[in-house]
Amino acid sequence: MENLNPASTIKLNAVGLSKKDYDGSPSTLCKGCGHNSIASQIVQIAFELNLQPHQIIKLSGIGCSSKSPAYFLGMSHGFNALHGRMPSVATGALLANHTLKAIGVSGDGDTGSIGMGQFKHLMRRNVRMVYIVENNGVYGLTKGQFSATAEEGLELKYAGHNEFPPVDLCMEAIIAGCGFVARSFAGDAKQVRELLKAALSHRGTALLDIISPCVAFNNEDDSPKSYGYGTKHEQPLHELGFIPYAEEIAIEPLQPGEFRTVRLHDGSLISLRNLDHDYDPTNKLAALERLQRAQETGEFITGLIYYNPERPSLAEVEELNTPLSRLSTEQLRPSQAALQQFLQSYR
Amino acid sequence: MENLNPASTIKLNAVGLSKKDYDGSPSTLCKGCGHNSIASQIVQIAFELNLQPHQIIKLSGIGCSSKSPAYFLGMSHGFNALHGRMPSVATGALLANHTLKAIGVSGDGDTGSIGMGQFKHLMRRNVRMVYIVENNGVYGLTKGQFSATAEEGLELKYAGHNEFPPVDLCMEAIIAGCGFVARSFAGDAKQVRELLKAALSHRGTALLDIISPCVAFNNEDDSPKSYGYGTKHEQPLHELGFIPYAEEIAIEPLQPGEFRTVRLHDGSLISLRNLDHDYDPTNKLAALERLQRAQETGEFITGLIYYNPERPSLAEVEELNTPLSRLSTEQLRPSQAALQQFLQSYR
Amino acid sequence: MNVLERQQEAGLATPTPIINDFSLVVATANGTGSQTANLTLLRSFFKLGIPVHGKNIFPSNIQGLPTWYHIRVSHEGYIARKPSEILVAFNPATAHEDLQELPSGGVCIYNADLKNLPQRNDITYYPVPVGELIAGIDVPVKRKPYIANMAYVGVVAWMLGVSLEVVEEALGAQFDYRPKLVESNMQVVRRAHTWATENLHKQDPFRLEPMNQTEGLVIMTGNEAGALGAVFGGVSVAAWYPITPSTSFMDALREFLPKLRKDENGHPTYTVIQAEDELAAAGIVMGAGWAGARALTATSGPGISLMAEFVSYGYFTEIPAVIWDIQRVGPSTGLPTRTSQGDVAFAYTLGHGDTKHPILFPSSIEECFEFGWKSLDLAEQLQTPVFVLSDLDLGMNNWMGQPFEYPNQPMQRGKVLNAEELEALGGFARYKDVDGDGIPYRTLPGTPHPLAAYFTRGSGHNEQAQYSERADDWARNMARLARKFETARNLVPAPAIDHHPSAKVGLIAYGTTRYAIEEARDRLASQLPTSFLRLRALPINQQVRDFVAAHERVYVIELNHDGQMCGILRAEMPDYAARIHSIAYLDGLPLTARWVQERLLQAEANA
Amino acid sequence: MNVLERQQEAGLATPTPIINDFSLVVATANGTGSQTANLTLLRSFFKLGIPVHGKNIFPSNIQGLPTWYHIRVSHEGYIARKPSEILVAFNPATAHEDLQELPSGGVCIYNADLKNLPQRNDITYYPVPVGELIAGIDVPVKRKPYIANMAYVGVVAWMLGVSLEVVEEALGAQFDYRPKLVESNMQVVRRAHTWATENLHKQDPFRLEPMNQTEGLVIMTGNEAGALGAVFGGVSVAAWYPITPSTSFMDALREFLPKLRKDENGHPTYTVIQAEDELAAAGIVMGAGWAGARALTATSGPGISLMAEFVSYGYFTEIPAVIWDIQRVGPSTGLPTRTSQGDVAFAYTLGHGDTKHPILFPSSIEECFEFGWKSLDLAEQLQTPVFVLSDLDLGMNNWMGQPFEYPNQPMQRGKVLNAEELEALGGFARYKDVDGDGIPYRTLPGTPHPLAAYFTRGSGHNEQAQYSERADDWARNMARLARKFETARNLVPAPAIDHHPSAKVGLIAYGTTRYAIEEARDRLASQLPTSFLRLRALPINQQVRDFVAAHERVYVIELNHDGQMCGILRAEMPDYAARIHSIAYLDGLPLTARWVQERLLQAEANA
Ligand SMILES: Cc1ncc(C[n+]2csc(CCOP(=O)(O)OP(=O)(O)O)c2C)c(N)n1
Ligand SMILES: Cc1ncc(C[n+]2csc(CCOP(=O)(O)OP(=O)(O)O)c2C)c(N)n1
Ligand code: SF4
Ligand code: SF4
Ligand SMILES: [Mg+2]
Ligand SMILES: [Mg+2]
Repeated sequence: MENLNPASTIKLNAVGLSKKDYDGSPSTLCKGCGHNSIASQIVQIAFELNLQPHQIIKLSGIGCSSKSPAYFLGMSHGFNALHGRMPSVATGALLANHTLKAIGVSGDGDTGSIGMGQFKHLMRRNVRMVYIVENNGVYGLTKGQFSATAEEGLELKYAGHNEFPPVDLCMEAIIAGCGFVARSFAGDAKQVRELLKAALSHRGTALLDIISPCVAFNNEDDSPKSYGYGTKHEQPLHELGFIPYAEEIAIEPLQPGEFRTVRLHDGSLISLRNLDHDYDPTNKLAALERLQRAQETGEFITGLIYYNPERPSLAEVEELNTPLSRLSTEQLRPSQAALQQFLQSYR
Repeated sequence: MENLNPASTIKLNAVGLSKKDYDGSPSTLCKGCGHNSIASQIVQIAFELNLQPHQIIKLSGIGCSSKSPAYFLGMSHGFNALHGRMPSVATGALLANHTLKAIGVSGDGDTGSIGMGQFKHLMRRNVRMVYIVENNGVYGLTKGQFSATAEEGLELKYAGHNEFPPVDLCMEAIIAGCGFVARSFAGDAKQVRELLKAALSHRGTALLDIISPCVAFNNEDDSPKSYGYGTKHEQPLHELGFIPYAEEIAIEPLQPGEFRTVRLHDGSLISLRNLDHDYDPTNKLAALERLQRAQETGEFITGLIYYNPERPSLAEVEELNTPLSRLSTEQLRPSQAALQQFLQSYR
Repeated sequence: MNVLERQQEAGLATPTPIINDFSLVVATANGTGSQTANLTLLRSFFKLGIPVHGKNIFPSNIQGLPTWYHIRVSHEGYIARKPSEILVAFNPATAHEDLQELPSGGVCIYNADLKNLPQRNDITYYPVPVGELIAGIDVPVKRKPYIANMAYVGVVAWMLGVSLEVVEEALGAQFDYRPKLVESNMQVVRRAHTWATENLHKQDPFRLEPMNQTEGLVIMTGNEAGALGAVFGGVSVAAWYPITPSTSFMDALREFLPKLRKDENGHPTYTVIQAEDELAAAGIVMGAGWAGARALTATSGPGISLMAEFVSYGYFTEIPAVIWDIQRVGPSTGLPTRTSQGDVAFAYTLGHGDTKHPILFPSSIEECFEFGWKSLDLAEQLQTPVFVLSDLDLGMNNWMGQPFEYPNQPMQRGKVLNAEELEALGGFARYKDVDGDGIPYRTLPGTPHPLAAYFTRGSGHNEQAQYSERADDWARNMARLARKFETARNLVPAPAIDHHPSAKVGLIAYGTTRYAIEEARDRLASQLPTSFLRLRALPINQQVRDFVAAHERVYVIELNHDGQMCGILRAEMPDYAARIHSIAYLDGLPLTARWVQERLLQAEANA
Repeated sequence: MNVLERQQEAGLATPTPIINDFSLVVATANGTGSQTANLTLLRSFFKLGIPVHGKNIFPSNIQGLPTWYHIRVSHEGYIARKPSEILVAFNPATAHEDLQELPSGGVCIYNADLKNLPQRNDITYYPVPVGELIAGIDVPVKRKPYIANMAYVGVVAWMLGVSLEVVEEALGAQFDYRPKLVESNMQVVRRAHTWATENLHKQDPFRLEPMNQTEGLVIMTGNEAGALGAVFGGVSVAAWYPITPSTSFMDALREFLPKLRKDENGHPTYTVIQAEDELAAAGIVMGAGWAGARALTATSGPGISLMAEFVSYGYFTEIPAVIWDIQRVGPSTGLPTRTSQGDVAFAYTLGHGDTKHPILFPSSIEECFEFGWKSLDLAEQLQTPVFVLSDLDLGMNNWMGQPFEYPNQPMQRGKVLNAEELEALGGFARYKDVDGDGIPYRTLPGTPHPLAAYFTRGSGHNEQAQYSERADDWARNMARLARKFETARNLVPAPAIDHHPSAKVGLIAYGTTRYAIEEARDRLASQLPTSFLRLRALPINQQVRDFVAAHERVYVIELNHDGQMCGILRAEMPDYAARIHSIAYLDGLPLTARWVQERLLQAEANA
């Protein structure tokens, strides 16, 4: 690898890679999209943790969020699967080689709508992987329809009025048996990094539900600051696909217990509350209660909400040893004698 | 209808029907299957509630449980859908005619495995229907594999050892927004009837998770009383499809707060605990907590676990008035003038 | 033939004017909102009475990737895709390549901010000093890049000789004539136009002159037309899951229904549900169709794959349903923003087991509207899922068309028995072929009669809809379903045939490929006269057989890789299969007349 | 020809003995456990050295619905389904109908508890006093109805002259020779046999005499054989969702793997996952194949429908995967416990867009085993999903076969580059056609080399696996995939051809229909000599074209309603399509030789 970085001044990590070595191809997401912020943090922590790119696989479903694996860790194998089906593909890949570290990126539509079933069953099997949901409450790539995580009663220019209660992916994960459930905000780089690092060392599935605002479509109709004057009558403009340039949102890291409201691109506000120092993430009921209360007060609690490393991962349950993908043909094909002997009982 | 019951001594209800009029075709399920008990209770309450058969639709997915709509209410339209897809079909049918009363019967595999996604989204939309899960922890119709609701660690003759935690459909329903969540036991005819009646009058989706033992496959390997001597070595017998005759299990109704263990066909025991008089089903967190504790102590709480009639049903949200299926062609096709006028803006 | 060729032909050094017969392409980046500017140009030309058509070649992202908008004007009325002689180069990322593709004699209007653009001496360059033109225009800074697009509108107007009044009118239509908006945009157009008049010298031959060819026509996208057709077809339950390029079909439906479909008391006579995925959308449509609604869904390839099991169910249980497949390039995710005819074979027999489904193939906005209501009639008449296969090109682009004809027949609800009829008949058998056409009678849930009920199941059933595993019941039922499909042959729209008396060669196509083919036929008229049969539906009827029989060689021209329709026709007409040849190609772009012409001549040369 | 015909022919009044050439059907209710009794009979005949085959016609429920078990013995070795001359009537629900279907001269062995059985004077009746025979046998009362089945075993043994030693040996095999079990069952058999000897007089002509035709053969179901083949093919990840009739394939796999596939330290070299549905099963297989496992799933029609999107993905991203479709009767839920060849056309081009997949068609347990390992080789060689289409008849019934041949070639892992090779090559391009066979090179995740990684996506990509919406990239890639499919033509198993020198008529079939066809060909040998090509795979190779070319008329005989393979062959051989005719039928039962014979003669009469 070193030859990639000739005796230069570039800072290299313990495995001899520079931060650039963890980049992916240039993002084709909108400027200012929260998803881009998350991708940067993944690059950052991979560098800091001295990860070997070839030991990592990146997986995703379909959506803007699901495109982002192409934009980080260019030296790792990537699998951009089908809409809502990342969990099954990840399960298969990690059965074939359970020694790989897997980073999965999905969206709220990809996970909460079409992917609900696979999401729940992945958690149930406790497949060892980091499962990131870049949660913006809309279908970005198909132009802003509500996803299942959109707040009830939300009014959006394109999508209209949302009549249904939001799916809380953290709650879903907890009752499905997930042992690492966290929520964060794409703009809180520090917290995202910390949670990513912790998630990578978890024994099973680690869910990171990261609020990641959509510049293009998650803009409230009645918000004074929404793009293009923001009256309903501007709809045509919007539909004709003008996406103004925006900066990625970056906030000062929240302190434990801190509450803060953050202004999104369109001027609308979201409320974040960091978990207290003394919050005990190992209590399942408490976690559910906390999430339930937050839902009622309309705020997002951030941090590690539930943690339980007890359950074995799927690979452990299946007693996998040598990665199946590395088995020799001798190990894969029993002997001729074995066949003859076996057939005896069928005569 | 009267002509079906010529001036006879047969007892007729307020709509002039005898209990027999609510029967379906003869069951092709195993003798003693819990599903049969539930079908009988549906017939019973339909008679008692003076339901008009033509105002009811019966729906199901695929499985032994899902076959049962054929075995009750023979004078009602029935829809035996695809495996795991009853929720979407019910949604469509009830959008077409929201004045129909819908009784859906599913299984734990049909709902908890392949059907998880549709189940969750049905609850979220709050489609008005009674959703019965005949829960036996196995796939009966495909010969006894574990379903997603099977207890962790369970050992069955055919299915082997279950390594995964059970899906608790009541919890799933509650956090998905369902406003009527109950659990019962097929053998407790009285409670099943009471819950069915209450469910039919609920404003939205009403979930009845009914433990309904499978005579054929849910028999524990190590249980002394399991069929055919019950040693692993008997497997061949079993695999060759011998299903001994069994009686449907019927127990004395549980009293409020009562705890009781019930012996299943194979001699294995399940623990039931009826909710206390003073249990408050309107508290979501309390309900989740109750279910969580029950899971930990390995008992099934029975009764109405969560109740919240606040949320409007899908039909209300969609502001449906005259059933769409009854609209006249005049109401369905705008006038020629309307077309011409509309096209003006496209010149 | 490019400009230079024309000049040589005309034996002229200085260009002879080329009037109302050229193509123009605007190259921008996605998300800059150039659509408004492009549609303003399109509408301006349309208002001049000149046959025009625009194709948007856009990327599968929201911001930043390259987009091309092609506008073709043709006094002869041709609207097939054609390489452009005029380039509006506003995307640095593609400017070089775009420029290379210009034919010599072409024109390049470019954003003056573009650095080191290659210089070609066989084309004309016109700069657009965007910066200075939008300086001081009063719009929020964020919207500057958007308004900037208006600058090229002004320069193009100058170059082609389009009056600003026409442009303003077109702009008005874009913004529902809301003065403030129109003005803020028009301001830039005017400035650019003035600047061009004062600083540029017209050196190119391209000009527009008013005609009267668009009198009374409407301009609309296929998805809008299809949705409008469904509105007049009485759609009452629509369920969908978003997917390009079908999304705008449902957007249109959701926009039109509230305007046109409230009952006397203002209650909606419809409902539109965004499902959690395509399996659910299909299930909702099945449930609704079963219960008596006029139900449809719209999707694209991946959605069709996910609906396979339900479509097999609908075929066998005989439930009316309409499925619009706005085709995009597959397999898999493929090219979600490119056009194709790649789902034909898959949709025709979608589902496991022996299944077959009627398919309608609209080729114009008129047919989108017509099939929009007709498909709902056919679904209820035949009691089966009916597909409408459109494509991205037709669905998402703007097309000229005659004002739509109001449905020329009363709404068909099919064989549905009500309580009175049941009483008179003394009951019914759900799957019995009473009339010999293979189509049975059904009842709707809620019908107040003790004999109305029946049990719908995807498993084997007899005529009474009872569960049956009997071999004879199964065979009888499948035979009836086959009979029903025969009935469908003459119920679905018949092919459109242009029979050339002396042609030895016949062409068969369907959908939007017709435009390139029609243009190619004209070009080949003397050299290679051809007859043309345009399939408007499957299954085929006798006319198709006769057409094939009447020609020595038949070419099936389609926009997919495997020649899917050709395979279907060969299988259905084995006796003529030897004369049926495939001309199939797919790269995501609509066919051009030139390509069709060349491929036909090649094929004939080898014949 | 039935017994009476035979007698007339022989001009005899008293029946001449019919030895080792008849069929026997046992009619019981599901859930009574008669399978043990039936397999005991089957094994007894097998042990006598007589060619034998059993078919279980069972219902889609667990207890109570009618079940028929057909056993055919044939000294000539024919094993196709054939109407039975001997009926064991143990199911009151069907006894009347079953009895009607007996040919005159037939035999009815009936449960003496059966009330008012119709009396026919052209058949022989033997009662079985079940009640008294099992009286006092020491088994739990619950198991009495089960043990009762052993009673007819005893009577059948008496009637056909099968010695009790043979029966006991067969029973032993059923119960892994566990004395207590064998004895409790044998007890009843013996009693019944003794009772029959003492109380019945043999009046029928049917008898069995030992032969040596089953020497060294194995007897097994197709699903067991296929699973065993997969075990020796190195399957390492298997994912599935239960569905009849594929379930027993996975059951066998889960039973065999622990016995045969532990590594030197006793660790499993495999994993089997029960997925939550077929979409997930397909996804798991895709992920596993991508990451370097030998992955397979087994399912049936409905599962194939649900896997459509993933199969389209696998085709386009080029991921190895094996999908066993144990076909049952569709469309929809259809007849889950009846056999069919109804998924052929659907599987061949499964998925939206232009897709095509290799399909293997096993017709015997030998081929199930062979294709079990070969399909895994082909999937990795071709880097694409490969289907194996078996059916319920082959998969769930017991068939005789030669002991399986050990794989005759080393395991094929396809074009996979490791770190050293990458270093030597200085990298690679995932979708580049280096060797001209259309098959690119791939790397596995975890390969320790900076240039090993690539990005797998279902969207448009170039040779470097980078995202691309370019028309040329798309067209080039699709052309390569087509080239790869051409390569597949000669990699998949070639057809088995029996060329009759003077035959004008050729027959084409695949899978289990071969047995009825082979018997029919023999019967027709003089009257209508035919050649026979048995497809073992799609896509077809040159041999198939040559075969069709060599015959005036070719009949494609298949067990589905729409003549699916016929359609495929017509589309692929348009020049010969006119001579390709369809003989297709499906009612859930395997074909009989008589039916094939009659249909062929009919067809030839009209030819
Ligand atoms: C089977 C299928 N249905 C629909 C689509 C269209 N589609 C692409 S992305 C998307 C939604 C993505 O939303 P989300 O997961 O929230 O990602 P985001 O774009 O918001 O980051 C949809 C519906 C598809 N690609 N596949
Ligand atoms: C798409 C599909 N996959 C698989 C099956 C096979 N199948 C039929 S029923 C069933 C499971 C039923 O289990 P459950 O819902 O618990 O019902 P039960 O029989 O236990 O009452 C399965 C897997 C099917 N019919 N369709
Ligand atoms: S549309 Fe929204 S989600 Fe998609 S890239 Fe743009 S900002 Fe991000
Ligand atoms: S198999 Fe089990 S679930 Fe099915 S009918 Fe029998 S007892 Fe009931
Ligand atoms: Mg989203
Ligand atoms: Mg079950």
